[in-house]
Amino acid sequence: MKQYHSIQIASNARVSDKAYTLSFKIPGLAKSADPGQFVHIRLSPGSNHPLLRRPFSINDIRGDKVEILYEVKGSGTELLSQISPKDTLDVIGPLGKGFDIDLRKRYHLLVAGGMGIAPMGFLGRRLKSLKLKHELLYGCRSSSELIPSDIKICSISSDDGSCGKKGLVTSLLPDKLESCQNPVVYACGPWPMLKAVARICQNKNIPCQVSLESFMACGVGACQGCVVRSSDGSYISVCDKGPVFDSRLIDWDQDCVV
Amino acid sequence: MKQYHSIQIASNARVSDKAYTLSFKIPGLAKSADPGQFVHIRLSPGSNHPLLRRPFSINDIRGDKVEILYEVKGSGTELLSQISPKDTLDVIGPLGKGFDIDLRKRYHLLVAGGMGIAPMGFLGRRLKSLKLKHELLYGCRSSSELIPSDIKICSISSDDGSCGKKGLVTSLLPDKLESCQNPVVYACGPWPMLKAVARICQNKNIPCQVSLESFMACGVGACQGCVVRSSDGSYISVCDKGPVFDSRLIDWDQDCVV
Amino acid sequence: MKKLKKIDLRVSLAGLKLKNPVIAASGTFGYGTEYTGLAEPGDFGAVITKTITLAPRPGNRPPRICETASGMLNSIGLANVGFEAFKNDKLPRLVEKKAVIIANIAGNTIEEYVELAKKINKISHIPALELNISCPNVKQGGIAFGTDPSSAAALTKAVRKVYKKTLIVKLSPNVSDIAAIARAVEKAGADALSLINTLYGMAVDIKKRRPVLGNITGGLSGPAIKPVALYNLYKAYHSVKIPLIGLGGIMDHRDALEFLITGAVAVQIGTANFVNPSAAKDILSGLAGYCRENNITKITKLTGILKC
Amino acid sequence: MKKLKKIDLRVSLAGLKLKNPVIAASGTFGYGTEYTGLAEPGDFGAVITKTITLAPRPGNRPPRICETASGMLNSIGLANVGFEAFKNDKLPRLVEKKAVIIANIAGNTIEEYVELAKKINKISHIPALELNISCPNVKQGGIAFGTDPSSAAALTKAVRKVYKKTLIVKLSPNVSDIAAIARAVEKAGADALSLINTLYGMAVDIKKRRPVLGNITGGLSGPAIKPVALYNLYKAYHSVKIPLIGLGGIMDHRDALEFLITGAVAVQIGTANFVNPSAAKDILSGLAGYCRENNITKITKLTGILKC
Ligand SMILES: Cc1cc2nc3c(=O)[nH]c(=O)nc-3n(C[C@H](O)[C@H](O)[C@H](O)COP(=O)(O)OP(=O)(O)OC[C@H]3O[C@@H](n4cnc5c(N)ncnc54)[C@H](O)[C@@H]3O)c2cc1C
Ligand SMILES: Cc1cc2nc3c(=O)[nH]c(=O)nc-3n(C[C@H](O)[C@H](O)[C@H](O)COP(=O)(O)OP(=O)(O)OC[C@H]3O[C@@H](n4cnc5c(N)ncnc54)[C@H](O)[C@@H]3O)c2cc1C
Ligand SMILES: Cc1cc2nc3c(=O)[nH]c(=O)nc-3n(C[C@H](O)[C@H](O)[C@H](O)COP(=O)(O)O)c2cc1C
Ligand SMILES: Cc1cc2nc3c(=O)[nH]c(=O)nc-3n(C[C@H](O)[C@H](O)[C@H](O)COP(=O)(O)O)c2cc1C
Ligand code: FES
Ligand code: FES
Repeated sequence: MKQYHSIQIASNARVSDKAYTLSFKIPGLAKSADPGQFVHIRLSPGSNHPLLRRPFSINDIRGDKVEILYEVKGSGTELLSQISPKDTLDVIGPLGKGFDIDLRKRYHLLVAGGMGIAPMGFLGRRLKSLKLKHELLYGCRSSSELIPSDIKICSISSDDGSCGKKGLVTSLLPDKLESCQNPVVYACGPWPMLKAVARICQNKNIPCQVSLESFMACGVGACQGCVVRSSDGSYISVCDKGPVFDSRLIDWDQDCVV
Repeated sequence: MKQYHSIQIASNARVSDKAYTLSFKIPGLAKSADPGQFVHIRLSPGSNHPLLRRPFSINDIRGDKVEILYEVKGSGTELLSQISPKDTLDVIGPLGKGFDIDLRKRYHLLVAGGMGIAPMGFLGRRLKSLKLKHELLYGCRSSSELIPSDIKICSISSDDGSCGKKGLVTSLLPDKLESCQNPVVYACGPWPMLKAVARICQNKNIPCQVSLESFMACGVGACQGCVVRSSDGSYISVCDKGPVFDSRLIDWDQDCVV
Repeated sequence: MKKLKKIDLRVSLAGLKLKNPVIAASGTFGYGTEYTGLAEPGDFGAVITKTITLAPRPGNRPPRICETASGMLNSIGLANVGFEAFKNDKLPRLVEKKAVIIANIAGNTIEEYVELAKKINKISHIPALELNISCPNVKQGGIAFGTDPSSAAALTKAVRKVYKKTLIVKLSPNVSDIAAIARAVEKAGADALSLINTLYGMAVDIKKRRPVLGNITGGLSGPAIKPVALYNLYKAYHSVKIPLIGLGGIMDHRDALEFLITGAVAVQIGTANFVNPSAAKDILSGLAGYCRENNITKITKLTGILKC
Repeated sequence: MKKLKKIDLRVSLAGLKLKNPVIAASGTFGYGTEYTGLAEPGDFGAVITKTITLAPRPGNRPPRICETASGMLNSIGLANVGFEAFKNDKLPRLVEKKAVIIANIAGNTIEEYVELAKKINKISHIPALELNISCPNVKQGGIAFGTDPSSAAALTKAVRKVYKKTLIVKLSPNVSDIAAIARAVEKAGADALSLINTLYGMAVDIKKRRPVLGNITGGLSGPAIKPVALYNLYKAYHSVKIPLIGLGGIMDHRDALEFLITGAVAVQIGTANFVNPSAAKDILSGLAGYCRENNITKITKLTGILKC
């Protein structure tokens, strides 16, 4: 990991109702990052508003450009959405432990809910380059929040039925898992969705990796601020031990942290 | 006085090395303001950075447009300099007690040091419309900081001699005062300059009004945060009892407040 | 469109009835008339006056204010016109505005507080008193009444004896154990508590190598102190039964909601008046909106609903 | 161009010699190796470890952090690996980095502090100890050691007896009279003081109507508390003679200068490490620049030059 000061923004464009992609050129970061890892961004270098960095998954790497996909949630992402190519950011990355791609698996199923699509672009591209069979199961609230993706989509669901099947993405999962051999699941999305995905996979004894969110301060494992409870009752820091975990490592009975 | 929310900026342009003029349309304010009064501006409505408003003299009124002239000093004015016509401000005004124009005086001498030029545009225009003879004595650090003015200039001085006479503007004052009849002096500028102007005028028994600066919170006389010591030893609030005072009212032996 | 339901914003502080829970904090709304054109006393549920002392006080040497990160320092030094001028010059103009007036007072000794409280007690237009107990107590060697439970209690008790209307005591956050002070003051007869006053603070001008404030140190207010204010409110709420008025860094209705939910019956707006004189109005409409969205018909239902 | 003069940045804390006055604050730089690639222990004059306790501590339930106006709340709850794992797993990796290591410790009782201090005293790689005295003293009924002068003194005295190297005591700002605590701790044998630790604070999620932190309350740090930190430093500086280490909200070299000028010999960087891991390096070059511009050849000349 490295800190990159004064990174010029290459582009910052709206891709759906509330989501934007932002890209910047950092050759060193582009070369060393793995799918599932994240960048920790200081949104207004030189000012302390907001004070803390914000973590974002790496959505894709294109050449020496790093791309993130983000949703406007609060004041920090609101500010980010207004940033223009003449502005600069301060970026730390790549951080955390990404997806652990098991080359022996025959079918790699990506399950994304809402902004959980963010790390999937990069993961899909990596699986493609490794020539591993993969598909995306993608759920969103409504078609207006659907974010275009390069990955081969096997099914889409939406809460309001405006695109794909009406309902939760997790309702599509059991059938999908039945229909394929020796699968592995990589999931990212809201806590309740991850919890459901983890339960389904654990019941079927299918390996499942989840990408978690948490409030973060340092992003490097120093402050112990971002912990979640693990299945053995101890606390593990999401920023350095994750954000991607084997789903069996997590205590799914705790309250969602964010 | 009134609070004007969401005021669209009409223009924000650089006029010298560090100074800018900013204008916005507020018909009500334009109509009711007097020279020497100020506006109290919330620089980022909706955010609390910076927290407090910043006071600026009204530099000029053109139709229903209000213009201020400001110098980048710290983080607030830095932010202001980057504001573009699509942004909005929250403006309170007109505030304070402006210059008290004595119609019986034959010669109205405006003395400005540095950014002290700010209220003079408006004062000059008012004197002109009142058909009162007036001239400007204008001192600056260097020609690069000289701000163009509509008022008839009688002399210019600069610290480095790059324009007008080398030296302080106050060195030009005694001769000027000798050469005119029944004058009144209106001064704005740094504390040491005002102190010198006040002393010269008081020695010659010439009426002198000074526009003072002070840190301000409320801007309306409620908090007592902006006081200076008056010649009778009591404290007077600059925002509502001033910012323009009869120079004899001020205790010139106190430290400069800002 | 559905007709907007009317939200009941009235609150009661130990018998003192207010039309809404947003109160102007002492020292930030002058004597109630300075903001004319920008904000009116009637915008608030009540207006608390600048701290009044027996004799007029010139206040501290300038500079008296300074901006800090999300906050401000002030060292006004209780500058005020003194009781007589307040009563004769300031009060009549405020009374005309028909707002609920709460007088805030301070003294150097218990005797001074008592004398002032007696005088305020006689003024029919003033239904409540707020004791500022955060100023140095000269007799006790410079330790403020507000930081020692037994001094705070003794002061409250003495004032309680002579003051017959609603008695509010305003607590300082510069203590280790706010609960102890709150309990002592409650037991001594306070009807309600306001918390918090400013935190001690300081700023240095590195060019001049001098304190920014003429008085060297001052009181910190504004958004920076909101977490500290909420902490103190939370602790007090779990220690006493009398109603609490929360303040410290409230800028908008979301901030106000944090205080109500934590246990405040009403809130005070201080620094926000400087930043946005229409803060009270904005907060009230924001509170009404929140109630509407959440099907809450009376604002009092929000007090202390924090789930822990 | 004139050749840049070399500025002497060395400082000494009661015999403990540091190559520069910028120290990593406890709890914000982990065990010294987590920032590898971003910041190195050697960037600092010294590195203070996360608070170590005798037994490992899991810490508080999440969420543990939350951003506030110009600050952050944390309720980590002294999560740490415990002394044994610290000594065996963490320390060796930190020692390799060749930085000055200061161990920060806490206990529930004086006995626990003493036992830990004895163990730390034996470790040759650790030349100094910082006592975190802001945790609850169970024996005294839940009152923190850091908020009562006599408890703070008793603790310091007991540790002083067994600890032979540089003993630093870290003070809490959650007190009315920091000078009394500072004097008590000095008299009890502390070599230096660090101030301040975090302020008590809280935040509420108005949607969930719950405290944001799993632990309900937490400690406030960051720029918001800088005025409070400077105030406490100023008071302590005029109360004791031992060297002071200032901290609380230092983000850049201008902040650091405020502390040095007010009376600090050295400063600690806490929250700033999260925001900008190169803060220490940036601050050091900023300090050197300031010295150069002001013809100051030794950084120690700045300490306490505040003109009041
Ligand atoms: C490893 C990781 C990867 C992430 N990847 C993405 C991504 O690719 N795209 C995306 O849109 N979002 C992502 N997030 C979430 C993103 O970090 C938050 O939405 C963002 O920080 C919100 O900032 P804000 O200032 O707009 O919101 P705020 O106004 O601060 O708060 C809104 C909400 O954002 C969350 N949040 C606030 N601060 C933090 C913080 N320091 N750390 C984590 N969460 C916080 C909280 O849930 C909070 O309630 C990721 C989070 C993590 C931990
Ligand atoms: C009545 C009045 C009229 C003024 N008119 C003008 C004008 O026409 N043009 C102009 O350029 N400047 C004017 N000023 C000064 C102007 O207000 C300050 O330069 C400005 O507030 C600096 O803000 P900042 O955030 O950039 O500086 P900061 O970084 O906050 O501080 C830089 C310096 O600005 C001054 N300052 C900061 N805050 C305040 C405050 N709330 N009130 C007063 N001074 C402050 C202090 O001297 C401070 O040292 C006027 C001031 C007053 C009181
Ligand atoms: C400029 C100023 C003057 C104040 N004067 C007084 C006062 O006279 N009496 C008092 O009890 N509190 C006084 N206060 C404290 C406020 O009433 C309030 O307790 C404090 O500012 C915290 O609230 P806030 O963050 O909303 O401002 C003053 C505060 C400020 C900023
Ligand atoms: C996440 C976090 C964890 C902390 N942990 C400790 C700790 O274990 N021991 C301690 O003495 N101080 C701890 N502190 C307090 C800091 O060392 C420091 O005193 C405080 O944060 C103020 O400095 P700052 O504003 O520069 O952060 C912690 C602070 C933070 C933000
Ligand atoms: S954010 Fe600091 S340990 Fe994870
Ligand atoms: S700024 Fe409040 S009285 Fe002048």
